[in-house]
Amino acid sequence: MGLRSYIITRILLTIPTLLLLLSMVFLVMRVLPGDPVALHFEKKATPEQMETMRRLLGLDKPLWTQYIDYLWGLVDFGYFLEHGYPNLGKSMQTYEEVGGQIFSAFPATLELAIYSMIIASVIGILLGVVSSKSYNSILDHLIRGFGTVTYAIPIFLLGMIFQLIFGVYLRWLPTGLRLNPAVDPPASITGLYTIDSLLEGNLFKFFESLKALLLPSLTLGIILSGMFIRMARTNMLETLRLDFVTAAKARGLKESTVTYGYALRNAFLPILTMMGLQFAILLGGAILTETTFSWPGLGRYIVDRINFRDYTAIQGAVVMFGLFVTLVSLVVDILYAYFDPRIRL
Amino acid sequence: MSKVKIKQSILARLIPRLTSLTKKGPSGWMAILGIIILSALVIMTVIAPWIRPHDPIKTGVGPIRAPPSSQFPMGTNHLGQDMLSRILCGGSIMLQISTLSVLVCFLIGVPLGLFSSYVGGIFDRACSLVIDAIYAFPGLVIAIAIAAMLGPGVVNMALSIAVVYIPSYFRIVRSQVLSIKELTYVEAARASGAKWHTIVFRYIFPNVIPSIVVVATINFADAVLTAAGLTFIGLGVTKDVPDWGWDLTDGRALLSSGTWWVITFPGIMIILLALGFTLIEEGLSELLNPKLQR
Amino acid sequence: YTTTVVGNLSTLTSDVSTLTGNVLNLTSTIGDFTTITLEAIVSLEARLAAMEAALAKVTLAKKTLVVGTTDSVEKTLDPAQAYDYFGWCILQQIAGTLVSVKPGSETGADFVPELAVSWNYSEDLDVWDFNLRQGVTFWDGTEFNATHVKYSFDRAIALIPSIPEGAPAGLGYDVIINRTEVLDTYKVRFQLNFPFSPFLGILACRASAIVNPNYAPIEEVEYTAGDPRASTPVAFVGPYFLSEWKRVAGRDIEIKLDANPFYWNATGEYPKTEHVIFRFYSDPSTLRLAVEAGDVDIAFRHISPTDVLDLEGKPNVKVWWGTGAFIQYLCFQTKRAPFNDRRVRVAVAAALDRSTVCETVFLGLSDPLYSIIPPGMLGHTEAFKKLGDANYTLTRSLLADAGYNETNKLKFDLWYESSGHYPMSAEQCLVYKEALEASGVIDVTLKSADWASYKKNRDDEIMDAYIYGWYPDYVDPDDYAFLYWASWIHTNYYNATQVALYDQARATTNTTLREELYAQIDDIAVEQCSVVPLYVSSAWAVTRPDVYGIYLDITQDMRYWLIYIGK
Amino acid sequence: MPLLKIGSLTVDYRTSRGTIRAVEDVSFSLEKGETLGLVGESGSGKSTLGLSVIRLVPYPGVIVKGHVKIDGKDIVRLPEHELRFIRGRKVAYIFQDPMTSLNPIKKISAHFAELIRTHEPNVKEAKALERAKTVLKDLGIRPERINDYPHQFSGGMRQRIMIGLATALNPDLVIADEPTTALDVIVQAKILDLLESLRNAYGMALILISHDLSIILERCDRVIILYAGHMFEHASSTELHRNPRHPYTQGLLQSIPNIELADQKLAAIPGSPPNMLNLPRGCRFWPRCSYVMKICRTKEPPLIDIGHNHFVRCFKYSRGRAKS
Amino acid sequence: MSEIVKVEHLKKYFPVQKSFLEQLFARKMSYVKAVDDITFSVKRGEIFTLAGESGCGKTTTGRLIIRLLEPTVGEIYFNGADITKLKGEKLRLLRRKMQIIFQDPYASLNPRMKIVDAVGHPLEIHDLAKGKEKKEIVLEVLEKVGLTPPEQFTNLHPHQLSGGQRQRVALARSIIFNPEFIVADEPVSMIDVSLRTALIDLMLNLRKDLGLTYLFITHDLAVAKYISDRIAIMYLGKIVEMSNKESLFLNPMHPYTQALLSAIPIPNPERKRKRIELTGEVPSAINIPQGCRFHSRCPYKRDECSKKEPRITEVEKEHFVACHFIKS
Ligand SMILES: Nc1ncnc2c1ncn2[C@@H]1O[C@H](COP(=O)(O)OP(=O)(O)OP(=O)(O)O)[C@@H](O)[C@H]1O
Ligand SMILES: Nc1ncnc2c1ncn2[C@@H]1O[C@H](COP(=O)(O)OP(=O)(O)OP(=O)(O)O)[C@@H](O)[C@H]1O
Ligand SMILES: [Mg+2]
Ligand SMILES: [Mg+2]
Repeated sequence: MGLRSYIITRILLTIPTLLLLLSMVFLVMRVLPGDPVALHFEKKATPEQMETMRRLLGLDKPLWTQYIDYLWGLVDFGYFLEHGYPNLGKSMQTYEEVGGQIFSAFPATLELAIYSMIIASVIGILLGVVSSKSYNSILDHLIRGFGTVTYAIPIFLLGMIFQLIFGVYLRWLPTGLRLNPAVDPPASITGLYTIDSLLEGNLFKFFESLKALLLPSLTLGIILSGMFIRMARTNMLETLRLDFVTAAKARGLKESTVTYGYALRNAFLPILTMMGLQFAILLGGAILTETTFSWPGLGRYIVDRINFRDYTAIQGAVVMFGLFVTLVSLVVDILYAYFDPRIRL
Repeated sequence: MSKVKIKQSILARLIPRLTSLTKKGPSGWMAILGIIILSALVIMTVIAPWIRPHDPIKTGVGPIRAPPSSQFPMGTNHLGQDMLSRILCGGSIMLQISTLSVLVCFLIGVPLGLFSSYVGGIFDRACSLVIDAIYAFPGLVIAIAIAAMLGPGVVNMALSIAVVYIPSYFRIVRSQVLSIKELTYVEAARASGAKWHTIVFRYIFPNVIPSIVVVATINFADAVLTAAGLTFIGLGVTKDVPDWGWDLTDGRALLSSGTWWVITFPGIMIILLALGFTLIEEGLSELLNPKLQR
Repeated sequence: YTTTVVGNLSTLTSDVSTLTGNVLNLTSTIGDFTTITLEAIVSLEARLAAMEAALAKVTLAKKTLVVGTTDSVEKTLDPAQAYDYFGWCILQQIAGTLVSVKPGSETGADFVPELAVSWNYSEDLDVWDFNLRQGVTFWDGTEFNATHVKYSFDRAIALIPSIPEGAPAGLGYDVIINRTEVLDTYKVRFQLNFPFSPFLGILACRASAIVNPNYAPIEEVEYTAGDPRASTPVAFVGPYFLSEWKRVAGRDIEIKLDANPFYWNATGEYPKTEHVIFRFYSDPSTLRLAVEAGDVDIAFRHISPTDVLDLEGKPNVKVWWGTGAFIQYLCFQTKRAPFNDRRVRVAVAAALDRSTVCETVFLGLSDPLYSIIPPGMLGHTEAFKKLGDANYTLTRSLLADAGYNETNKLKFDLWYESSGHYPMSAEQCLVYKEALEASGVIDVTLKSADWASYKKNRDDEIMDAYIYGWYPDYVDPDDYAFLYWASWIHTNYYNATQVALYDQARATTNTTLREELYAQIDDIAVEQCSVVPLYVSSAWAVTRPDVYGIYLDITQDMRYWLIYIGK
Repeated sequence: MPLLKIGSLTVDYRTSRGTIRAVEDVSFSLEKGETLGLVGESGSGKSTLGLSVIRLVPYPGVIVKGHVKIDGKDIVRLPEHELRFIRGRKVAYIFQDPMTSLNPIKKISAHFAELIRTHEPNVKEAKALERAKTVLKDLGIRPERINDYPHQFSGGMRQRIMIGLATALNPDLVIADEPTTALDVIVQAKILDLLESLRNAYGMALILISHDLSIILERCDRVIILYAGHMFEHASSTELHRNPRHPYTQGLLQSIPNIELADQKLAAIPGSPPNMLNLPRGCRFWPRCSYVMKICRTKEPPLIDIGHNHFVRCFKYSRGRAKS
Repeated sequence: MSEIVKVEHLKKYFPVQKSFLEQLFARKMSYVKAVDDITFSVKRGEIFTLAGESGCGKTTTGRLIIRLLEPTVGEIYFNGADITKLKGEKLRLLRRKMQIIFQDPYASLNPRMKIVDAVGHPLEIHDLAKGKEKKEIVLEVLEKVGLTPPEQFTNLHPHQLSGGQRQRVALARSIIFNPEFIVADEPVSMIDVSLRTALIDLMLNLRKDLGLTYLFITHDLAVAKYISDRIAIMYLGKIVEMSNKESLFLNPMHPYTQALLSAIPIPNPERKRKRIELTGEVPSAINIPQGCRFHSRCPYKRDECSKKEPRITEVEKEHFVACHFIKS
């Protein structure tokens, strides 16, 4: 089977998963207690007002119609082209388009996720490789210890410590927010401030956004790095024991070639898969990080909206998370197939 | 068998296993360290009612936000509650939540995984599909949504954490069964006419246990951290029970005003509790990794 | 914050090096903000941009107020629709009303001219005439006149059916106002349905802001926050205009106010500060860190009591104290046992310990409240003092009457909200529980729910006892007194006498008489204890030391046009 | 000067369960063009010994004693970076499992190019590939297949590629560690023939490691019998076949079926190989030995030279003189 | 001698695992033809050997006979009765009469069961014995397989045993029901040479003592020659030659058998033989060549070979060969 048909298969296979994911979200949202309409009224409301609201939110329709509308909204490409985001319904709290809200919040989470992922993988792979190379030495124990401890730290605790050290005492970095409000955000092209400011050619903005990004992504990255160190270390250890690594050494190849060109490149494949799986965890961690650092992303959005029982919003955001993770695992699988010639049968 | 006897026999079985861990190098020691930390915390929690100096939820037993002193070795918090007593008693909630969630996961995830993988076919496909879909969600999001749905309380928190973790059990059990199912000794059992439940419970399940233990330990650790996270965003237990999660959340609000002790001690405790489990997991998963054994 | 210079200036061409030199100078003067590495600045354009940005900073630092808050506009800035603290706060900066409360007013009843210069009302308080200010223009050049007033109120009322929970509906415009008449270009009349003395209070609130018909049509109300017709920056006549409003995912991430050059009082040098920028923090601790770190000039709303007291002593910040109008009260579900028994309610009320809550939980930043009307306001009494605090003798005797004693304790659930909608709810209830149980005859179970579930529980009437909070729409006892029997609290309590007294108080401007009437309402409330006032909180703001012009009065308004950073 | 000279080599694995002395006091030397067979049961230390020659004993193994001299250079004491010039270039190693000894994500061409260019940095990539193709052709693999990945080859072909990699640089010594165990007899015969022909063509020395005495006897000039890390017998294959001296060797020879013999009676060696963590005192074979004497249970027998370049580690022959 | 097992036209095709998409678009399924129409019978008391290269279908045949796999086509008779379709309880009863021993002594015992359970569990499965009773039977059987004294072994776990011992335990388990027929799937190929002979001898003794019949599977023709009465050589799922051992080794007829025999190393350095060289690679079991499946490697191949599949015929008495050019 060629790579192309593998990719097609893999994409087709995600369809049932996605459908299931979407349906599950929809169903779960309907059983969440708390009448969103009743919740809407801070102080008082008559039954007529409630009815109006219900109609407004489309909650008067039968469940399956809502379900169809919901699914249709997701695939309505015309709508997407017109608005730049899918039709996820209107927020029950603010009446805004949930799709728009989510698409505006998502880049923040994405940027945080990407940087954390980079930090986590760099720390993880670097330390993991060092650790595996010095197997059973003091250094190895130290690195394992570091990985184990970081995994056990609550994210918000670490975040807080960073805020205190780098924000309050040292005053090096801002304690929160995505960008110093005195600075205009860069024109939105990708929605990722660091990239947009580079595209704009504005280094000042780039450094500003980087400064804001540093603490949150470091927090999340370090917490995650524990798991990454473990993954990298174990896989490296396993790979270093494989025959072809020894065989390569026996052929007199350079140590670095053997470590990086042979062991790491092979160990990287399972690491890649696990990274894909970690993405869901990373996004979960992003919720706490976003709350700690006032990061205007999707995680904070969800927590916000849950308090209002804003079904459509939570539904949309959760779907977005789910889609994103599914997409990531799709990409990971394809990358895997691309890097591993054995998959291309 | 009397209770004492049962206990003795359990101990008699456990102790050699523990001591055998010491012979397995650093990974064994890591696991032992984890077990020691955990035992210490469990013992502390069990005897806390007798050794705590004050009522952990009584406000105003001391001045507000008193720093650690001989009278209040861990200081007091913003309500004048004694931190030492709270630390001593507060592990109970965390342990309850994590144990309960692990139990629930175990009771649902393991049988489901065993059954699904052994039966195979459409049922297996459907189960895997659902589980994979759940797996695609960020765990904390599900936990938050379900915790919000169920309302606060130990059981509800445990349940919401459990939902996140059931897929892990399912997946590990399933993949293990699928590989063990192909092993020769299972085939040998079939050849001697064993029925499928015998095969599953006598031949497959015992060999899946080590992997489950590894998942369970990490589940424990995550349950602790998730519980703290849920409390942090306001979905925790009520305030009238001592809880490290609450102390941590309170401490976070107090930290900036220089009250370091309200966050430090519960922070350390939660880290220790989670660390106990992660150490065991780290140790065991290396010891049990077939690819690293010679 | 360091300025790093890498590279050699002499190798650069002369004009570039002067430029760079400038940048460097700038960066060192405003080092607080920027880190520029020479290496990083690759091209001349980039340098220019960086310099511009740096220059912008220099001006900003003087003419800009950076405000940190944990609030966010809920949905809209349309006065006919907005009904949240922060929405109103922004509206106050950008929209004008006919009258306003004098900054610093103690009772909240000192009204001063705004878009109206003078007013009078009929004896029976149902006809109110206003003479309008002349020479006021909207941003688009439209001259402000009486038609705008009429239009604004007509529109607000017309929108009520389509905005079920909109502000005017909350305030009852449609019930109060019969019609608005244009008497003259600069004279307008409100014909009310019944005598209504707090009318000026209503006119002073943000729901009564005057809108520009060109930008605020009646038909086709879009609910979107960003919709220019609903919340356009040019729709109003206030000291500021909204130069930027960015929301991400239903939450503000950027609000910028710029001085309105057409503000009628611009000659009076208002606003004092040209730009106001809001920064939005997700929780009080981070906000506190921000103000301490100097990231914001003003931190207003939701710095915790602990933090504010801690900050008070610090040299790099200044703490401002003011009167609060936010109150909390305990509600009983009177529909069923045990609280269908008046004696039980009173007994529990008597066992409460307000001062411990105020002292331990709020660290003295709130005061025990013994009437639903907060102190400073007309009609405030100390009625509930009759029952006392932690008055266990009364509690025990009343409960004994009702059949409860040490062995058969009164058992009930005390609910609080757990998602931070009210401050320190959990702590408060813990202390209440302790005080109640100290009576020896009460057994309290604490229960919590997040805000959404809490409101649902309220409506489902499943909570025995629960705490609730209130801050006023307009500063008048009229906006508090009804809480004793407000139907949406779902205590199932109704008392015709109290309602009659309340209506009577509405219909008179005689303050002595009104005071008398509210006192009578309170007396009945003490007897009935359907709702028991608990505390009223103070207000505070934290700023950098050189901020001036803050008035934290009973209105809870932050008037940013009066605030400036001085020398 | 012999090509390879190993003197009292001792290798330990320091495991958490205890120290395993996998190779103990092994000495022998090898001339250019010679073929030496290492035979022993599983765990007897064959691979360890083989890997010691290129100092690649896997973790946690350590060479604790002895020397391994290649062209007079003791590689035990050589700094790591100099080892690279020995490995692959002077001594090549072929591993047991052809399925796992090639990097699955690299093309065969990359394997060759890397090898050649590491040792001969001046050679251009294209030149290296040209050479690789010739090598493949010699091995009977179509040169076009150089751009395939390892998994696209069968086991036998992969082992041939391994051999190609091992011989591409014309090393002086090739160590083949059970090169055919994973393969079928027909392929096995082919691979061994190939090795033999290469050896004849280039005159390199060969150490053939196997647990199958038949193969060794068939293919090697000299044989070393290893048992639990000890060299039990060392002789030329004809000598060993005719005059096996050690009881173990004798037992071994009697337990291999030979298809050429009609009605062969096999004899079993009783007992099982010792636990390496808990070796018996004295001779490590005595619990299984039918000639066991008192001394065997207490003392370790020395390696005894019984003439004709035949060495035995057994007290039965202690009248001969012990080899120092 | 009567036939204990008879196999007729047995086939086993494994569908090739394909991805979802390929299943949708593939015109026809492709199969691994692991066993492709074989017929033979095993006589009571004999040792019948299946030999051949890796992947030729030996194990599959064994597992088919023991009913661990469902045959695609064909019949299996045991003691004259057709057992091809047996199910449920009847099959379970049959299991007491036919047993199997596997190649890998490390994988064929449940690592979590003590020896006493590993060996005795079949008794429990069939409700024949429990507890003490079971233990006694186990002790007896362990003694039989040469694990003496048996008490020493009962409470050990498999990892505490050596490979040879494990294989004895596996043997003990397989004879616990006193079966009539045992499939021994390469029972000694993973065992050290010095231990092999003992195990082989043990199996031969057991045959005598218990009246067993073996279907012996091996790729090692030397071992096959030593142990068996009759031998069948398989190539790509088919039997190419089948005869009693003397005839086979003295007079191998099929070119494949000849090549195989000539490739076997002889433990005698002084004897050099001529080897029959085969060209080409072993074809995969999915793409079996047309005609004679050996023709792609056969040194004697002719046109005919690639067109017509030769049928197995009895060329001499009890000597069957599948080749176009070998006729009686
Ligand atoms: N990495 C290792 N860690 C610990 N012990 C080891 C290691 N490698 C080998 N050993 C031990 O060293 C001894 C010799 O092993 P070695 O691999 O050299 O034997 P071998 O003769 O090559 O066996 P085989 O025929 O199974 O390949 C064995 O007892 C083995 O258990
Ligand atoms: N369960 C299965 N699914 C798919 N293919 C199988 C299965 N079992 C065996 N095969 C294939 O059937 C063919 C014959 O396999 P079998 O195990 O019977 O061979 P064998 O002669 O025993 O080989 P070996 O000597 O390697 O044990 C092989 O190509 C194998 O890949
Ligand atoms: Mg080896
Ligand atoms: Mg097989």
